[in-house]
Amino acid sequence: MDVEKKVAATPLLDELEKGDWPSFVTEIKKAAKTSKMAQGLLEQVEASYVEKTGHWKHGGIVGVKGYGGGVVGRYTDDPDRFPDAREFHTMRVNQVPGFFYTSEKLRALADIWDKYGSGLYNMHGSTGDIILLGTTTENLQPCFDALGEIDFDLGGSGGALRTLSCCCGEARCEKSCIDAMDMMYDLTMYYQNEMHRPAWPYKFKIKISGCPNDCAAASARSDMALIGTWRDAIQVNQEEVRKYVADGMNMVQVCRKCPTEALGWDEKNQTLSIKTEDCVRCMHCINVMPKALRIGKERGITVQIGGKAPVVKGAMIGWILVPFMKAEAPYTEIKDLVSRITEFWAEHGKNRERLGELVERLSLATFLEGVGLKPLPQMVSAPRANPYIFWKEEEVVKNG
Amino acid sequence: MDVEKKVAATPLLDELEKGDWPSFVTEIKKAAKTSKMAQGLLEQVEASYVEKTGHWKHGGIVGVKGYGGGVVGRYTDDPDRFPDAREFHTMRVNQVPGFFYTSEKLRALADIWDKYGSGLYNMHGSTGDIILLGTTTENLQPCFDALGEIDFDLGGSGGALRTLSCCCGEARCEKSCIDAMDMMYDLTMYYQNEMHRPAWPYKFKIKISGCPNDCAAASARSDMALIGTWRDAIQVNQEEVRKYVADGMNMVQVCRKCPTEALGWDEKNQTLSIKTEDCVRCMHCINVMPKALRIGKERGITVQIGGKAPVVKGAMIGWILVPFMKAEAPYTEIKDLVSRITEFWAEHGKNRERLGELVERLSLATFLEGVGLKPLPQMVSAPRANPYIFWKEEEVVKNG
Amino acid sequence: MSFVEIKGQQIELDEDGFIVEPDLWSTDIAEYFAKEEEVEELTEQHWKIINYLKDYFKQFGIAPMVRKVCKDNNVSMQELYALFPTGPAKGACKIAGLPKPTGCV
Amino acid sequence: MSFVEIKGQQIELDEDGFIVEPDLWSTDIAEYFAKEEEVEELTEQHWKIINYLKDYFKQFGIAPMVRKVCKDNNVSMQELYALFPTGPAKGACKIAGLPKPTGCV
Amino acid sequence: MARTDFGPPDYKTMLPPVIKRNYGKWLYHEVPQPGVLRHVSETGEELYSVRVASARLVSSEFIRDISDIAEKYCDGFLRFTTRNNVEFLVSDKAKLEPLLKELDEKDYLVGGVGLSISNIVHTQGWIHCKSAVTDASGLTKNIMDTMVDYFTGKKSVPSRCRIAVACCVNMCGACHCSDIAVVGIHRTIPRINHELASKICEIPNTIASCPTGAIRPNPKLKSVEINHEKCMMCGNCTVVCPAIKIMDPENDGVSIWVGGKVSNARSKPMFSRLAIPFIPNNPPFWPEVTDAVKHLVEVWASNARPGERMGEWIGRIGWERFFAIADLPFTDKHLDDFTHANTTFRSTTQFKY
Amino acid sequence: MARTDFGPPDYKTMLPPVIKRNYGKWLYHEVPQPGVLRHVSETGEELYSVRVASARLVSSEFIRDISDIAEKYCDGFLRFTTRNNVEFLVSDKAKLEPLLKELDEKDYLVGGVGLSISNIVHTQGWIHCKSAVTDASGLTKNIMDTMVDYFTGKKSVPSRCRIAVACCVNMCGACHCSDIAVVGIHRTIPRINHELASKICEIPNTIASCPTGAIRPNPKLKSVEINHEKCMMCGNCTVVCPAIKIMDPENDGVSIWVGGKVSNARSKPMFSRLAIPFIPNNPPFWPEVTDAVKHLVEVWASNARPGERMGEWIGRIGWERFFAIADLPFTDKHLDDFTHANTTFRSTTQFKY
Ligand code: SRM
Ligand code: SRM
Ligand code: SRM
Ligand code: SRM
Ligand code: SF4
Ligand code: SF4
Ligand code: SF4
Ligand code: SF4
Ligand code: SF4
Ligand code: SF4
Ligand code: SF4
Ligand code: SF4
Repeated sequence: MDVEKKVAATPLLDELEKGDWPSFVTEIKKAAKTSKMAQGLLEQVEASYVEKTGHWKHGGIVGVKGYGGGVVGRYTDDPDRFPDAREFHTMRVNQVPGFFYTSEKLRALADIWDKYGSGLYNMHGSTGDIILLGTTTENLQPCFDALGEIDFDLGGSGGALRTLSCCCGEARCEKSCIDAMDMMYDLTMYYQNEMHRPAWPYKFKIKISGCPNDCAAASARSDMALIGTWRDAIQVNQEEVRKYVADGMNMVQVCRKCPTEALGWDEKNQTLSIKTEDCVRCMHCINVMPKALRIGKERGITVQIGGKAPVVKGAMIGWILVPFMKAEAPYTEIKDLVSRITEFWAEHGKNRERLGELVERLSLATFLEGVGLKPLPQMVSAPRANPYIFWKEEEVVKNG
Repeated sequence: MDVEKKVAATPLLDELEKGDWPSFVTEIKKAAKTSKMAQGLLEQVEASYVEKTGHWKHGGIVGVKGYGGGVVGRYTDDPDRFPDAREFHTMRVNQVPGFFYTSEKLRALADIWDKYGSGLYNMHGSTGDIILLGTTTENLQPCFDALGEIDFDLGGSGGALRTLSCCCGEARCEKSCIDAMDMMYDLTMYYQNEMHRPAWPYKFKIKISGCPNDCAAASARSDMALIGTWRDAIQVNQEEVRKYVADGMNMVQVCRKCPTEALGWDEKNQTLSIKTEDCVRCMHCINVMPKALRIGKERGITVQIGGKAPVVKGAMIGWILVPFMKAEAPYTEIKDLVSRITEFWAEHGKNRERLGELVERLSLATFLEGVGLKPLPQMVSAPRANPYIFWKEEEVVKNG
Repeated sequence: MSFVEIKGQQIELDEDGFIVEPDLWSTDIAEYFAKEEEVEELTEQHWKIINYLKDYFKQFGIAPMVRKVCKDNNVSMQELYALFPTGPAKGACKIAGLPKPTGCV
Repeated sequence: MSFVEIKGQQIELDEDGFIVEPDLWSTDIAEYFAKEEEVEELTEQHWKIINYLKDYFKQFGIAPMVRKVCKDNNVSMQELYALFPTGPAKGACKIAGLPKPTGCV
Repeated sequence: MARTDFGPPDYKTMLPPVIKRNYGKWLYHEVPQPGVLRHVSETGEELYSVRVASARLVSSEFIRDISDIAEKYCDGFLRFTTRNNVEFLVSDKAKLEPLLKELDEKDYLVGGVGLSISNIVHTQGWIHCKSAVTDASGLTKNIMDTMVDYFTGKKSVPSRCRIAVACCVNMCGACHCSDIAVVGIHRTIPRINHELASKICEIPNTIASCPTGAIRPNPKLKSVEINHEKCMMCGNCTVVCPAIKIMDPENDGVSIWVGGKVSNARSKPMFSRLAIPFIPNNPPFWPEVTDAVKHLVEVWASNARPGERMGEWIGRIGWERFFAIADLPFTDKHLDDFTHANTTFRSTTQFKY
Repeated sequence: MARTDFGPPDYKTMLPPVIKRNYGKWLYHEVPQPGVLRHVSETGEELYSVRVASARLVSSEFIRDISDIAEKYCDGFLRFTTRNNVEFLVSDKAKLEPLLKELDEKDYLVGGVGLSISNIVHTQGWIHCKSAVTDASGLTKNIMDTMVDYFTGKKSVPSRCRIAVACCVNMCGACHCSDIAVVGIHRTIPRINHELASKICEIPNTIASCPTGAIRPNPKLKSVEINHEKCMMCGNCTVVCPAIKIMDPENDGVSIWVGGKVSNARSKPMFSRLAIPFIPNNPPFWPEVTDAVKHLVEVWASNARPGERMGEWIGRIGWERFFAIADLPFTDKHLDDFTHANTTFRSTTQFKY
C-alpha cells in the first residue's frame, strides 16, 4: 500500500521502543512507513494509552465467499478521529503444522499482506493461526484469493472447529510418542468443512502434544487434547544413567520427585529401576536424563476433553476420556471419536456452551453413553463422594 | 412395666443372637422379658426382616411442657399388627460430657426407664445423647419429671442447638490441648434455651475434640467444631526419642510421614528436630512417640464451621473459620463467636439450610463480614482460580 | 388416626392430634386444641399469633420459622412458650390448624 | 453507520451492512441485501429460510443455531452455502433482517 | 411446672478420684495388651482403661451388669467411648487381671484399641427410624461377627479402620468420612399421594428439599411432581412431605463407600467414596455385605503400608489401582454427577493402566 | 469461485533435510548454551536450534529480516515456537557461531530455553480487541524488559516460569494455567443502552452468558436488567450484547495470578490462583505490574528448590506461607465464591500460622 500521511506524535508508545525486549511499537512503526492502516493503528493505540481504554467497536461480521469464518471483523469506534483504522479486520491464516516455514513461503506471505493489508502480523495467534492484522472489507476476498495461490488457507472462527495446533513432535523432539504434526495436518485436511463453515454451538478446539510435557498447552486450552503417551516400559540405558550420576546428578533427589515412587536407585549396583505398573508417565525422569531414558515403544495417545478458559462456567483443564488409543495414520479411530463427540455436542449443546460445560451439565455418564464409551477409573481422580446415585428404570426390578 | 404377653416367634432375628459380637437382639429380648413395648419392637423388627422394609410412620410431634424438642415421636405404620409398638417415642437425654458415669447414676436411670419406657437404650446416639428408646405419649412428661430428679435433662432436636459432645479430653488423654469436657459442659449450660426451644432454620451442632486427632469426629459432623490445638513448639524429650529408636523405631520412615517435612532426624547426633514454623500440628509424630513428644504450651482451639452429612447440598467437612483462639473458662470469646454465627445464620438461613450451605450460598466473604472476621489465608486451601471477583461500590472510583 | 367430636362435627386427628383436613378448621376446633395443648384460654395475644400463622401459611404454603413468628409478632421466645407451653410447632401450629410441621427433629 | 436508499426509504446500516432498525425490514430490503451477499435471486428456497429465521427469532429472541436451520429446513450445509454464499450468519441473517449475530468469533 | 433447663449431670461428679487428681496432667499412654490402655500422669499415678464391645442398643439388664462390674473393679466408675464401646476405669492395678477374667467369663469382648477395627458407628435402622432403608443394627452385628478378630487384636491391621453403617443417605454418623461405610440407598423414584399431599405438603419446603431440583409444583392437584430424569432417589423429599413414599423392598439395598477419615493425623480428613453401588438387602445375614467388607479389609490389610489408613493407601496407589486390586467393577455409578462433579474428573495424563 | 478448503501448506515441504532424514529418530538433546538446543539423532546427525525472542506482533520487515538470516545460516529453514519465539534451524554446525554473532549484532535476544523465563503468551489488547481492558503487548514489553536476564540466561530460575498476559477474563491463552498470569479485569457494573438493546440484543443469549445469573429480562423496555448484588463484572454479557458496555478507564485494571502449570511433568496441571486482585492501568509502563511480577519471580527464585515450578513450590509450603513470604495482603477477593468455592475452603486443622 502506498503511504503519504505523516503519523501524529506518539509519545507514550515511543517509550516502549526503549528497553531490551523486542518492541511491538517499533514493529508497527516499521509497517507504518508504508501502510496507512498501520499509521491509523499507531494513532488509535496511542489514544488508548492516553485514555486507558480501547477504541474498537463491538462485533464485525465480514468474510470471504463460501466460508462462514476465518475473518474477525473490526471497526474503530471513532472513525472521524482514526480514519485509517476505520476497517481493521484480521484474517486467521492456518499456520503450517509445527510452525515450520521456509523463508520463501514467509516472503510470499509478506508480499501479499503488504499489498492487501497493514503489513502487521501476529506470529502466531494464541490458537495457532498466523494473524494478519488489519485489512479492509474490500480487500478480504482478493487477499484470500492471493493467499490461496501460495497455499495458505484460512483457519477457523465462530462456532466451528478452530485451527488445530501442535508441538514440533517427531520433527524436533526425542520425546514425541506420536507424529503430532502429521496428525494435525491430517485432521485439519479431513475437517476442512467443519473448520470453515461454523455449524456448532460454539468454538471447538483440538490441540496435539507429542508427550505429557504438553508443549502445545493442549490440555488447558482445547476442548479435545490429544497427548502422546505409551503403555509399556520406559527404555533405560543404565550406562548413561551412571554417567549422569558420575556427572553429579543426585539420584535420591531425582527419585523423590517421581510422583508414585515408581523410580528407584540402587546405590550398590548403580542401577535405576522403574516399576512400570506404578509409572504414571509424568516425564520427570525422562526429562532430567534425556540421554539415558526414553519413552516406551508401545505408543499412542491419551484423549482429554473439556479444557477451556473461564467463560461461562469457569476454566477447565481437560479430563481423561480415553486413557490410551493407537494413533497411526490415517487416524481413523481418532476421527471416528472426534465425530462422535462433536455430533453429540452439536446435538445437545446450547448456544455458546463448550463441550466441557455440556458434559458438566448432562453428567459424564450421560456423555459417555452418548459417545459409546465405557466408564473407567482412569477418567476420575476419585469416585463420587455423594450418595446421589441415579438408577435407570431398566436396572431395577419393575414394581406393580 | 408389667408384662404378660408372649412374644411371637422371631426366627430371623434369632439368628442374630449367634456370633461373637454382642447382640442387639439379645438385648431387646432381655428387655422384652419385662416390657411389652420391647416385645412389640421385636415383633415389628422381625416383620421388617421378613419384608425388607421398615414399619415406622412418618413424623410424630410430641414433647414435654416448656420444651420444643428433645423427643422424637414415632408410631408404627400398622398398629393392628403391632399394637405394642403403637407409640414408640424416643427421648434424647443429654449425656454426661465425656460419657463418664457412675454406676449409681446409671442404675437410677435404668430404674426410671424401666418404669416409663421400654427398658431399651442407645448408649449413645450418634449425636451423643443417651437415647431412651420407646415410650408412649402419656409417659413422656412423667418420665421427664422423674429424669429431672436425677439431674438428667433432655438434649436437642429440631431447629435447635443439638446436644454437644466431646472427647474425654484432659480427663483421660495426654494430648488434650483444652479442657474439652468443661467446655462442653459450660456451653451446654449457657445455651439451654437454644437447645430446648428450637428457633433456628435447622439443626446446629457443636462438637469438641481435645486435639486434631479429633476423636469426637467433630469436623465431619458439626456445624461448628472446636478442636484443641497449640501455636508454639512441640515439646521434645530427646532422651525418650532415643529410647524409641533403641526399641527399633525407624525414624526415617517416621519423618517421611510428616506432611510438611518439618520433622528431621539427625542420625549422627541422634536428635530429632522440628521446624516449628513448618509444623501443621498433624499429630503424627506425637501419636507415634507419646512418651517423647508433647503438644505445645500455648494452647487454644481452631474453629471449623460447616461440617455436615450429605443433605441437601452434599456432605461437608468443617472449614477453618478461626485458626487459633484462646479457650479458657468462662469461654467468653467462644460464646461470643457462637452467638454471632448463629445470629447471622438465623437471620439469613432458609428453612432447613445448614450453616455450611448458607455460607456456600452467600459466599464466605459475605459471611465473614457478617460475623465480623477478617479473611485469612488459613481459611482456604488455595485462593480463587476463577476471575469472577466481586467489587463493592465503595471500593471503586465513582463515575459520572 | 382417631376422631373427636367437636360441636357435633366428627373431626379426624392424626396420632399427634393434628387435624387431618385443615379445611375443616374452625375457631371451635382451635378452642378444643388449646385445651389439649395446655393453653387455659385463647386470649387476644393467642389469636394474633394463630391468625398470623394461618395467614402466613396461606400466603407461602409453609409454616413460618419460629424466629420469624417472634419478630413479626414482637414476642420473645419466652413469651411464646408462656402463651403456648408445648411450643410453637406442637402447640401453636396445631391450634391454628396448620399441617403438622415436618421440619427437622 | 451509513444510509442507503431503498425504494425511496432511507435505511440505516451498520458497518457490516446489517439493518439497524429491524422493524423497518421489508422484502425490498431483503432483495437489496441479497445482491450485497452474492445471492443472484431470492428463490422460494431462499424465502423459506428467510421466513424460518424471522419466525424463529420472533419466537425465541435469538437466531437459531446453524445446525437447527439445516435440520428444520431439511438442507445440508453445502446447500445452505450454495443458497447463501456468504454463509448463514453474514448472508442469510442479514437478508432476513435479524440483528447481527454476536456469537463467538 | 417441672424443672427445666438444668442441663446434664455435672461431669465432675462422675470422675474417679484418680482422674480428678490427674486431670490435665496425663503424660503418656501405652497399650499393654489389646483392649487395655495405661495412662501415666506427671504425678506418676496411672489409670488402666479396659475397653469392651457393646451392641449400643442395650437393655437395662446390660446397664445394670456393667454397673455391677464397675462397682466390683472400678469403684463404680465407667465411661462410654465416642464409638459406643464401654470403658472400665481401673485405678487399682491389682484389679486389672481379675476384671479381664470376669469380662472373659461373661463373654464381653475386650479390644478396639489402637491398630484395630473398633465398634461400628451406626444408626437406628428398622429399630426406630422411618427413613430406614435397611437395618443398621443387623448389618453391624453381622459385620462385627466377621471382623471380631480385628477387634480383639487376634488379627492385625496396618492402621485404624473405622467402619460406619447408616440406614439411609442422611448418614446419621460420620459415614461420609469413614474408612468403610455401608449406606442404605433407594433405587426407585418416590411415589406421591397427591390427595394427601394437597392437605399436608408444605410445597415450597418440599421443592427446596430436592438436591437436584427434580421437584416442581403441580398447582392443579395442589401437589408436586417429580421429574424422573432428574431424581436421584435420595429420599430427602420424603422426610419433608409425608405424602411422598420411597420405600421399595425389592429395589432398596446398600452401597459401600471407602477411604474416608476424620482425623487430621498425617493426612487431611477425607470423604468416603463409592466402592460398590448396590447390594440387595438380604437379612438376617446380608452375606454379600459382610463378604464385601471382609474383602475390602483384607485387600487393604495385605497391601497397605504400616500406619496407612484405607484412604491414605488408596491415595498413594490411586483409585484406578484400587479398583483393580480390589477387583471391583467400575461403573457409571462411580462417576460423580453432583455439584462439584467436575472437580473429581482427572485433569492430568498421569494415571496407571 | 475461488479455491477453498485446501488447508495449510504441507508441513513436509517446510522441513530442512536434516529433519526429514531424522524425523522420529531424535535420540536426545542438550543445551550447549542458553538459547541453543542440540538435538542428536539415532543416525548420529545433529541439529542446532537457536531460539530468539519475538514481539509476536511483527512487521513484514521483521519477517523478511528473519528470512534473510534463515537463508544465510539455515538454508532458509526456520520455525516459531508455541510461545511465539523464532527458532533458527542450523544443520551445519559451522554456521552456529556466525549466526549467533549476527543475531547479537542485530540485537536479537537469544534465550528462552530450559530453566528460563521464555516469551510471554499474550493477547490482542488495545491493538485489536474490543474487549480489551488493558494492553497486552504493552504489558508484555514492560515485563520482559524487566525479566530479560532470565530469558537470556544471565539470571537463573529454579525451573521454567511461564508468564501469560490476557487483556480480559476471556483469557485468550493459557493464563488460567500459568506460573504468573496478568489478567485485565473490570471493577464496575456494565451499563445498558436499553434503547439499543431493544433492537439488537439477543436477550436469551445475553441472560445465558452471565456466569452468576445476574441478568434478567426487562420486558417493559424489551431489554435486560443487571442485578447489582450478583454481578461480578466479568464482562461476558458485553460480548454477547453490543448494547451493554463495561469499559471504565478509571476503574479497570489488572489482576495477578500465580502457580498454574500445564505440563504433567512431576505434578499435575494446576490452575493459576489469585495473588493480587487489582493494580490500576498505568500505561505506558505499568510500573506496579512489572514490580509485582519481578517481586513474585524473585521471591520464588530465592525460595523454591531446584526444579520446582511456582505452583509446586507454593503447594509444598502452603498458600498461607506464600502470602506471608511474598508479603501480599490476603483479602476477601481471594476467597472463592464461584461454583466450586467450597472445595477451596480448608477442611483440615493442618495449616501454618
Ligand atoms: C486473536 C486471539 C488472541 C491473540 O492475540 O492471539 C483471540 C482473540 C479473541 N478471542 Fe480468544 N483469541 C485467541 C485465542 C484464544 C484462546 C487460546 C487458544 O485458542 O489456544 C482461548 C483460551 C482457550 C479456550 O478457547 O477456552 C481463547 C478464549 C476466548 C474466549 C473464552 C472462551 C471460553 O470458553 O472461556 C472468548 C470469549 C468468546 O468466545 O466470546 C474469546 C473471544 C475472543 C475475541 C473473539 C473477543 C471478541 O469477541 O471480540 C477476540 C478477538 C480479538 C480480535 O479482535 O482479534 N476468546 N481465545 C487468539 C486467536 C488467534 C488465533 O486464531 O490463533
Ligand atoms: C438417633 C440418631 C441416629 C442414631 O441411631 O444414633 C439420628 C436419627 C435421625 N436423624 Fe440424624 N440422627 C442422629 C445423629 C445424626 C448425625 C450425627 C451427629 O449428630 O453427630 C448426623 C450427621 C451430622 C449432621 O448433622 O450433618 C445426622 C444427620 C441427619 C440428617 C442429615 C442432615 C444433613 O444436613 O445432611 C437428617 C435429615 C433431616 O434432618 O431431616 C437426620 C434425620 C434424622 C431423623 C430425625 C430422621 C427422621 O426424620 O425421622 C432420625 C430419627 C430416627 C429416630 O426415629 O430416632 N439426621 N444425624 C442420632 C441422634 C442421636 C442423638 O441425639 O444422639
Ligand atoms: C476413647 C476415644 C475418645 C473418647 O472420648 O471416647 C479415643 C481415645 C484415644 N484416641 Fe482416638 N479415640 C476415640 C475415637 C476416635 C475417633 C472417632 C471415631 O472413630 O469415630 C477418631 C477419628 C477417626 C477417623 O479419623 O476417622 C480417632 C482418631 C485418633 C487418632 C488418629 C488416627 C489416625 O491415624 O488417623 C489417634 C492417634 C493414634 O491412633 O495414634 C487417636 C488416639 C487416641 C488415644 C491414643 C489418645 C490418648 O493418648 O489417649 C486414645 C486411645 C485410644 C485408642 O483407641 O487407641 N485417636 N479416635 C474414642 C474411642 C472410640 C472407640 O471406642 O474406638
Ligand atoms: C519449542 C517448544 C515446542 C514447540 O513446538 O514450539 C518446546 C520444546 C521443548 N520442550 Fe517444552 N516446548 C515448548 C513449550 C512448552 C510449553 C507450553 C508453553 O509454555 O506455553 C510447556 C508447558 C508449560 C507449563 O507447564 O505451563 C512446556 C513444557 C515442557 C516441559 C515440562 C516443564 C515442567 O517442568 O513443568 C519440559 C520438560 C523439561 O523442561 O525438562 C519440556 C521440554 C521441552 C524440550 C526439552 C523437549 C525436547 O526434548 O526437545 C524442548 C526444548 C525446549 C526448551 O525450551 O527447553 N517442555 N513446553 C515450545 C517452546 C516454547 C518457548 O518458546 O518457550
Ligand atoms: S510435548 Fe513432548 S513431544 Fe512435544 S515438544 Fe514437548 S517434550 Fe517434545
Ligand atoms: S515417568 Fe514419572 S512416574 Fe514414571 S518412573 Fe519416571 S518419574 Fe516416575
Ligand atoms: S481428640 Fe485428642 S485429646 Fe481428645 S481423646 Fe483424641 S487424642 Fe485425646
Ligand atoms: S506434628 Fe505433624 S507436622 Fe508437626 S512436626 Fe509432627 S509430624 Fe510434622
Ligand atoms: S441414617 Fe437415615 S434411616 Fe438411619 S437413623 Fe438416620 S435418618 Fe434414620
Ligand atoms: S428422592 Fe431426592 S432427588 Fe428424588 S425427588 Fe425426592 S428429593 Fe429429589
Ligand atoms: S483476552 Fe479478552 S481482550 Fe484480550 S484478545 Fe482475548 S477476548 Fe480480547
Ligand atoms: S458483567 Fe458478567 S456478571 Fe455482570 S451481568 Fe454481565 S455477564 Fe453477568
